[in-house]
Amino acid sequence: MGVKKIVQPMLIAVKSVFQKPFTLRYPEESIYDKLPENFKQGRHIVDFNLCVGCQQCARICPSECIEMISIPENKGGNTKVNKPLLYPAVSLETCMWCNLCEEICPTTPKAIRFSKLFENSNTNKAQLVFHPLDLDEKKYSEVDFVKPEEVKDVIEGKRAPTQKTVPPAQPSQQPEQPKEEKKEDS
Amino acid sequence: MINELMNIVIDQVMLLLNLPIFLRDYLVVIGYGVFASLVVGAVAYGGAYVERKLIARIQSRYGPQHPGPAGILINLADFVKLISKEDIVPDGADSVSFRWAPIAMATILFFTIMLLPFGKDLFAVDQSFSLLLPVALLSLLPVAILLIGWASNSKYTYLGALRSAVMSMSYEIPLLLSVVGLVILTGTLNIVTMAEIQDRGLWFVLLQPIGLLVFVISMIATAERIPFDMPFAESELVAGWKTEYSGVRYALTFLVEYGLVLVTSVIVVFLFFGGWSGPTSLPNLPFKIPSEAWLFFKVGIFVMAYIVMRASFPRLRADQLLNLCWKYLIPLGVLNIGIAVVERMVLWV
Amino acid sequence: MIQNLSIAKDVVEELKEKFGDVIQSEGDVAVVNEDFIAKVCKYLKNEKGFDHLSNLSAVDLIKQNMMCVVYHLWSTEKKQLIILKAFLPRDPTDKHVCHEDDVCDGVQRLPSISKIYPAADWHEREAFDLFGIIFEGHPNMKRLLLKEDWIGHPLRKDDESGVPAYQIDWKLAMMRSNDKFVLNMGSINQKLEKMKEEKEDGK
Amino acid sequence: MASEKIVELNMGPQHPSTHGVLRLMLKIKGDTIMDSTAHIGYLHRCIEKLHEKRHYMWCIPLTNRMDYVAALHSEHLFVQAVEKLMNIEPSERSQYVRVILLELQRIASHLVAIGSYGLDLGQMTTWFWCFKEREIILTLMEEVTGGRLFHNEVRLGGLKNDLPKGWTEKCLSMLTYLDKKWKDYGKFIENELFFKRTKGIGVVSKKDAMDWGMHGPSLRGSGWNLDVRRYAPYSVYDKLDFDVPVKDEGDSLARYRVRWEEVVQSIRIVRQAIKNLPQGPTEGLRSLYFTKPVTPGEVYVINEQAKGEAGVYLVSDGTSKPYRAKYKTPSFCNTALLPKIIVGHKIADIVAIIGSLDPVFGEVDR
Repeated sequence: MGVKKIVQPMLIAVKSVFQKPFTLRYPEESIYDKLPENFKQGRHIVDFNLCVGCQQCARICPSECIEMISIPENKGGNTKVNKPLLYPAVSLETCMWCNLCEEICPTTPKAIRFSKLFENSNTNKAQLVFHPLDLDEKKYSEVDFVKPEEVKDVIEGKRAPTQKTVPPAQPSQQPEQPKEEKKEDS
Repeated sequence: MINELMNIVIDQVMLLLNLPIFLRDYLVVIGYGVFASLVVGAVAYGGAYVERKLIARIQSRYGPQHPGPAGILINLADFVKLISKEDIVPDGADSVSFRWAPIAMATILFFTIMLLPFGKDLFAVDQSFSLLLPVALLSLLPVAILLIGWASNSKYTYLGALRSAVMSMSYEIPLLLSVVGLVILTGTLNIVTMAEIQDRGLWFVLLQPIGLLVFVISMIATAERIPFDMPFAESELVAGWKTEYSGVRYALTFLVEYGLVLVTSVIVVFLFFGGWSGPTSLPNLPFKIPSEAWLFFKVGIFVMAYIVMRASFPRLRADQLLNLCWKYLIPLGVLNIGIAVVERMVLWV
Repeated sequence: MIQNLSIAKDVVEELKEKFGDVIQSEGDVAVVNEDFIAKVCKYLKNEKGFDHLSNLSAVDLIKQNMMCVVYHLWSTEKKQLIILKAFLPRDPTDKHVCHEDDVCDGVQRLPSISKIYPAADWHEREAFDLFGIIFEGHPNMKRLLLKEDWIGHPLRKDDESGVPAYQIDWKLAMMRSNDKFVLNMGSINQKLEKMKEEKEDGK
Repeated sequence: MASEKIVELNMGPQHPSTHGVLRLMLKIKGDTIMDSTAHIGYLHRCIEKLHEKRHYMWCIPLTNRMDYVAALHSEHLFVQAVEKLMNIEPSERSQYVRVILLELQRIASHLVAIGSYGLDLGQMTTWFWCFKEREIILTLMEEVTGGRLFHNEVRLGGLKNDLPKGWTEKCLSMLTYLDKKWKDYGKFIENELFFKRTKGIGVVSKKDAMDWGMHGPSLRGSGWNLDVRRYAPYSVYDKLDFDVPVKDEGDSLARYRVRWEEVVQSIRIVRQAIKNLPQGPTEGLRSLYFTKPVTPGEVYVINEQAKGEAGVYLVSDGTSKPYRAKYKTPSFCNTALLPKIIVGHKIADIVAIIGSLDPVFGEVDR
């Protein structure tokens, strides 16, 4: 029995005690600044002045989770919609983040982009489907994240954990004309 | 100094309840038993916490953080959680033996703790056979494990218990052979006199290195720690003989595991590393070092060795341990007895 | 650069002389009559040294009402590839029973090569499971991937047993007012449902 | 006598060490295994049927879901088949960037294999150390492709996005760090008890390995010097020099050692690829995006994936959707021979053998 082969692993194990641990303590240390700027696994962003309503993103999506919703002029409450067009609504239930929609979008900079908000889990399925007005970049600042310094009172229960969903634009937001025919494959 | 404290307390109790004199020795034993179990409970608690933190740091992660300042209260939180958990008894299980076996194991463990001395004059029982009893009691545990394995009526526990029984047959013999080597050297079966001999003369580890090797290997097998934790092999048998347990009984099995680690390290320190012997006052130290401090220092080293071993070794197969014991440890044990006889003749004649 | 696997054209010629008109060559692919597949594979493996079965795939040519089993054999010393094809006409008369109350219309059977290439064992079972092609002489000709009582063979072009599992109901979601949701998880087998209903009515 | 009775034990499909959803029906007598059958299909998503229903562009994210531990390999395989079908030569720089990303993905896959191998044998620390190094590689890949596990990066004739600025320096510094650490981990894992658990366990002779259809590092552990990057070179592998580790013992230890050395070779490859990385465009052809028909015909392409030689037999009938795409995956063949190897071993050895074959069940069930 080679004694060297027994003692050596224990020495290597003890040596690694003195190195700095690797784990990132997620709720305490914030992760958003460590994400690479090319990070594309977050929730979609729809840019209303760039989007031309060309439906390319809805046609290319493999899991058919983008639907074009028509929004009449300046109906968007606090987000000014200046042209009555079709805008993409995204359902995060079946989206697999293949980023084909962003790649195919003809506008530069892209009208449909990805934010860094990857905490999209939710208790209510209906809230996983986002109306275009909820996908506006200005809305994301209102998303109630838990800042690193607030984590302490989340643990003590003084504050609710991250409130994931954005409050709906207007509860009375009804789609104007019913969907005529289901989009079939071209 | 703990001894004087205990005597004062016992005298007060005697006066208070004006009990007859002859009850005093029983009170001493009970007092010492309570003290020993408190000490072991505290050390097991501390040992479990240090184990989690040290293994975490070896694996370059942080280990428990939240309960308490640096996760100090993690074991208390675990204990409370386990107590609040529902105590499931599988329907096919033989409920009497299923419920009582872990309690039996815990009593065996605390009984062995009672017999072990914890300091120069800190011991409950000073019998001439005080080394034989702990070793014998430790070999009772696999019987309880077999009972659990059969009683919880599931294939995995059955296999785990079988392994534990087979293993216990193979590591008991080298354990005793190495102890016989020491008995020949010292002539007594009493741990306390052994420690005093080592206190005066040199430690037995220099005289009996082979005995130490044999004893350490079979000791790890007794405590069922990583290189030999086949009965609990989570990667094959889900959780071995503990699979069906939940709630308080699962906490008991954990207590037994850490208690075994502690008990076996104390026995090794007494047999080979001279118990409480150590320079009582270092040159630049103002106060006198109590003998218990030395004992806990050495036991701490052994517990650390257990932890590092747990982090850096895979687990062996059951039959590999068997042929390791039968083919290597028993011949070494017999050789060790030969050496002991020669040393006895040369040194003490 | 694009990977070009050198095809063993000379071996195809040798096969032609040895086995006569059983083998036609279509481009650099050897089309073998389905009954001689085992003999050709044994000859290729033992004499010609094609010891590595790289791929065994089945294709459903619905337009010609045929199925085709394609063998890619690779020889490790000569670093050459040979492609064998066996075309199996579909004949609905040759029924085979997958499950006690399911009879599927079969395909021309062909000998199994799992004795020669043991690696082909699971490939053939998968071809049977998803296409319904039966390899005679296979030790364990049962379904490999799907559960035993699955009706039909999903990879056939005319088999639409798997219904897309989950449709997003946009209108309902858009209103976000009521929480009722119709949700069917997992791919539903329409034939299986019909079978079960008939059984209930029959009872 | 109790030990004569043959006990039936059901291992899986939900079991801590079957590397995924595999159900092994074991007939055991005492601790040794007399006979076993493997049941697979628990992760079967019928990817090949989905291929027939989607345009070529949509199939690329699908192939990621097969071997989810080394997702870029199957993606590269599918796009190479389409490139060979339409006779499109990808640009020089994109081939080098593809090789860099493929080799990084191979290192990450081997780290998972070796890490969970140590975990199966009871050595928790190897698992944490290997996944720690893998974390660094995943963030590097994330900076290029935007995703940690599923990349959707390879396009027809090029790539989606090129290497960002300063990426190559980060990659080189990571490689030097990993090279030094990997020697330490090798010494740490190969201790005396590891030898006892893996030497002489699950021995597969050279002839059996080829007959039963073993693939990848396991095949090279039984003495075959077969690596697709050598005997059927594709992309720029013929311009890079690296050697193929081969061991002859054919037991679990040999398979582990082949995997361990392949990480060292992959580090060498990535360094060479970064050194002579040419400049130039990497933009892929946009023709494939929508309903552009692909030239009819059939093609067979093989690639050296992390788990072994994988091939795709692609039949196209001229429309914009593949007519038939049959994937031959290495883990499928390795799992087929698992019941044959474990007969006669102990229960604890199954874990060592499965770990040394390193199957991923997304790839087995497709």
